[in-house]
Amino acid sequence: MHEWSLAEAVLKSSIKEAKKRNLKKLLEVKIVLGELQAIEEEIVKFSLDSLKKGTMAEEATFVFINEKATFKCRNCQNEWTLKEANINEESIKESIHFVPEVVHSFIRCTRCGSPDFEVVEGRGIYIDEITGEDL
Amino acid sequence: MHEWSLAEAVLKSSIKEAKKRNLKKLLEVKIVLGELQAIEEEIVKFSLDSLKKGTMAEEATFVFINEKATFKCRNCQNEWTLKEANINEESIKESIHFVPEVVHSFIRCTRCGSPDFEVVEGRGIYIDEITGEDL
Amino acid sequence: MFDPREVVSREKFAIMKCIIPVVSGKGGVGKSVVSTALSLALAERHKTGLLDLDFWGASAHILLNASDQFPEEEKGILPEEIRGVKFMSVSYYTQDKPLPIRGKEYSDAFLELMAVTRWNDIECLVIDMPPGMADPFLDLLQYVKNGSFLVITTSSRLSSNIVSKTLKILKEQNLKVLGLIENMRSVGDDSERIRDLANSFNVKHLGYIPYYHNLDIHLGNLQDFISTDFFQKIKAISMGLEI
Amino acid sequence: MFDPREVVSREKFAIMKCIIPVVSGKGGVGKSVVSTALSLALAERHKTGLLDLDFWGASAHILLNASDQFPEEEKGILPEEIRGVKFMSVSYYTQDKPLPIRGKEYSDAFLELMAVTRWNDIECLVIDMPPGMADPFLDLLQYVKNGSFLVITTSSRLSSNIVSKTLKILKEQNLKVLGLIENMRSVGDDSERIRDLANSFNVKHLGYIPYYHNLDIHLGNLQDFISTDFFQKIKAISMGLEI
Ligand SMILES: Nc1ncnc2c1ncn2[C@@H]1O[C@H](COP(=O)(O)OP(=O)(O)O)[C@@H](O)[C@H]1O
Ligand SMILES: Nc1ncnc2c1ncn2[C@@H]1O[C@H](COP(=O)(O)OP(=O)(O)O)[C@@H](O)[C@H]1O
Ligand SMILES: [Mg+2]
Ligand SMILES: [Mg+2]
Ligand SMILES: [Mg+2]
Ligand SMILES: [Mg+2]
Ligand code: NI
Ligand code: NI
Ligand SMILES: [Zn+2]
Ligand SMILES: [Zn+2]
Repeated sequence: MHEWSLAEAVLKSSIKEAKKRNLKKLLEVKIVLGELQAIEEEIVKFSLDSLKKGTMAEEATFVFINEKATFKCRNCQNEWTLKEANINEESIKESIHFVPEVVHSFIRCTRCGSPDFEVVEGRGIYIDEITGEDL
Repeated sequence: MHEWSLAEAVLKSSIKEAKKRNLKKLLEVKIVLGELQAIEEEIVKFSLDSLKKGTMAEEATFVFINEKATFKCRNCQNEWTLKEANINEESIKESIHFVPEVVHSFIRCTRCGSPDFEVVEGRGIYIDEITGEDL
Repeated sequence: MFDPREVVSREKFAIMKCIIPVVSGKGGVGKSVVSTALSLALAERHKTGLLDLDFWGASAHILLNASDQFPEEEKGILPEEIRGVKFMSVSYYTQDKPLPIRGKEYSDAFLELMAVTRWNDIECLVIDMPPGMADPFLDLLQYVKNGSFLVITTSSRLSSNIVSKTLKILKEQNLKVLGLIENMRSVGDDSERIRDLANSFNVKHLGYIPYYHNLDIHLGNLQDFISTDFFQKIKAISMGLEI
Repeated sequence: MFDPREVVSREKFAIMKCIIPVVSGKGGVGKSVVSTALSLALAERHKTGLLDLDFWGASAHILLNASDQFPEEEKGILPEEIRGVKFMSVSYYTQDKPLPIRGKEYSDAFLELMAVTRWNDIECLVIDMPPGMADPFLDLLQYVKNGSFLVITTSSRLSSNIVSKTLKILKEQNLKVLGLIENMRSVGDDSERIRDLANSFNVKHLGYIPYYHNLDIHLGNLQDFISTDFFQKIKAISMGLEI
């Protein structure tokens, strides 16, 4: 249930962005969920729906987009997917769920074994776009 | 005259890239020169023309593109140019000429004073493209 | 497209009354032992937190003998409370394995930890920083505008040279500097170098701490650590801090 | 679009017969004093270079009393030669000012220095590394495939914990490790910790160096440095290195 704090972050930052754009009401927030972090969409949705009450996002819909995680090695340019990384241990999945970067403590390039790789896509949560009404 | 070593790097890496692409001859190398590093085009050209002899770049022309330097502050998002940075002291220019990153020792964001800025464009030398013949 | 974690991280720091980043620029001068001792000393009087931002060289968890379980989750992550200190470190999540990450990845992990950690009502947050002036230091300057910096050095010119660079940036950025601690002093060390350094930047010399040959054997056991002269020195210095 | 500096940097390292990166992971354990002393000792028998890659905490130029002029230019940059050691450091170009740069910028400066420095016919290059496992360490692993690593630690568990992470990566990447130096040892320090550490990674324990209370007052003057017991210890160790 640390998803609640991420939902708070989503709501706060969306409202801040909406105000910057002079919107009066938030109608939709498109949220990208990266596969690596394995955030529970249901919990974020539930949290957002309860947090939005009494805010300018009261009527907003939250749309979720799932992004697959891919990695790219800076040593040999090899690219691979989370599935290919084959992370099975629950405690490792849980660690990555909290701080996705610790994936560098647990996996290596599937070709050359280097720890020096990039999470190209699907790291974690971010906001793709917001829409609203300016009156 | 440390430009000579950069010319060597340009030639070596262009030839390597050409071989990777199965080219037999290099005909043109487009070289971008970033304003910040203030590399002497004439010296690089002269060095390349003398270094290319007896290589697959023997008949190559070297085309230079000058790129203005711009900076962007990571603290306040302000953007500014090298001209606005107003670097006058010769020894500072010389230091930056050798290692462009030391610009962070000498200038600050023109708006907020932060040292945490990015050189968006015009840092130094790189190769834009090469063309050649594959027979 | 934007990052939801930036706003909340900035805000979390902004509302704190007292943030003490323990910095130096130089490695191995005692940032971790000082920041850990300081947080324990402050916790006797204030609700105190300790945040270990040295992701590559995390140390405070060893000094505090932190749990090897994940911290509790409750609408975020609740720092483990150790002898009154609310403690957060990436070490909970690396399972004590190496963390080979670049600066860009550090910044991401830093934002993540800040976004989800619930410090609740702490009055004072001590931050243990890594050496250098790379992403961690620059992120700190970007996200923490209200820090009161504690600067650690040894008596050596190898340290003072680097620490003077850190002081230069802190002063130039108009940040509050609580003062300079001269750690691991030996008889025979130049007694003026660090005092002159402090004076030249118009910051307080907060005191000397001797080199204790046997300090290291008291590390890892919290009760033992608190009973050292080292701890008493830091506690005494903490009393005089203008926070 | 590609970077002309990458190929030549890789190649310059690849053709060197002997590269000794002095690493630890932990700060302040003596990487700079060891690497500087080592390069001076090796220079008595081999053509030796010293490259200071700690751009934020550059120290070797202080130990070597390097010139404050730019190194000579001749079809590149010729390292300054100091007591037989060809020396290169970013300190020549920062004018001893702070260098607040992020990891990405470090990598750029590193490539730039490598691309333009002409080491000529050196037989051995000693590299003084910063602490941590960020961009400098990862760049080293990427560009230097033929290093013989010298690992420095103190006797403290605060150091051994971090150093074990560095050893883990070096071993896992099948890199050559010359061995472990236990620096700044005091009477009373746990005599087994570092030996066990070395054994557990199957690397040599190359020797102990005591904590010399007065070492720091001998730094900055090269003749003085060379006359210290510290220097003699490193010289003795250098004789036994398998390089
Ligand atoms: N006053 C002191 N006397 C003796 N040893 C000390 C003293 N202060 C710190 N140390 C030791 O020095 C080493 C470096 O301290 P540490 O806190 O890890 O430094 P940093 O966090 O700056 O890298 C540790 O082994 C620590 O126990
Ligand atoms: N054997 C030793 N005895 C006493 N002091 C030492 C010893 N080795 C190193 N030092 C001191 O410890 C400090 C850290 O050394 P340094 O070489 O700068 O470490 P690093 O490069 O690992 O950060 C310096 O002040 C140095 O003079
Ligand atoms: Mg530390
Ligand atoms: Mg000791
Ligand atoms: Mg050093
Ligand atoms: Mg000393
Ligand atoms: Ni969760
Ligand atoms: Ni030049
Ligand atoms: Zn790879
Ligand atoms: Zn700015």
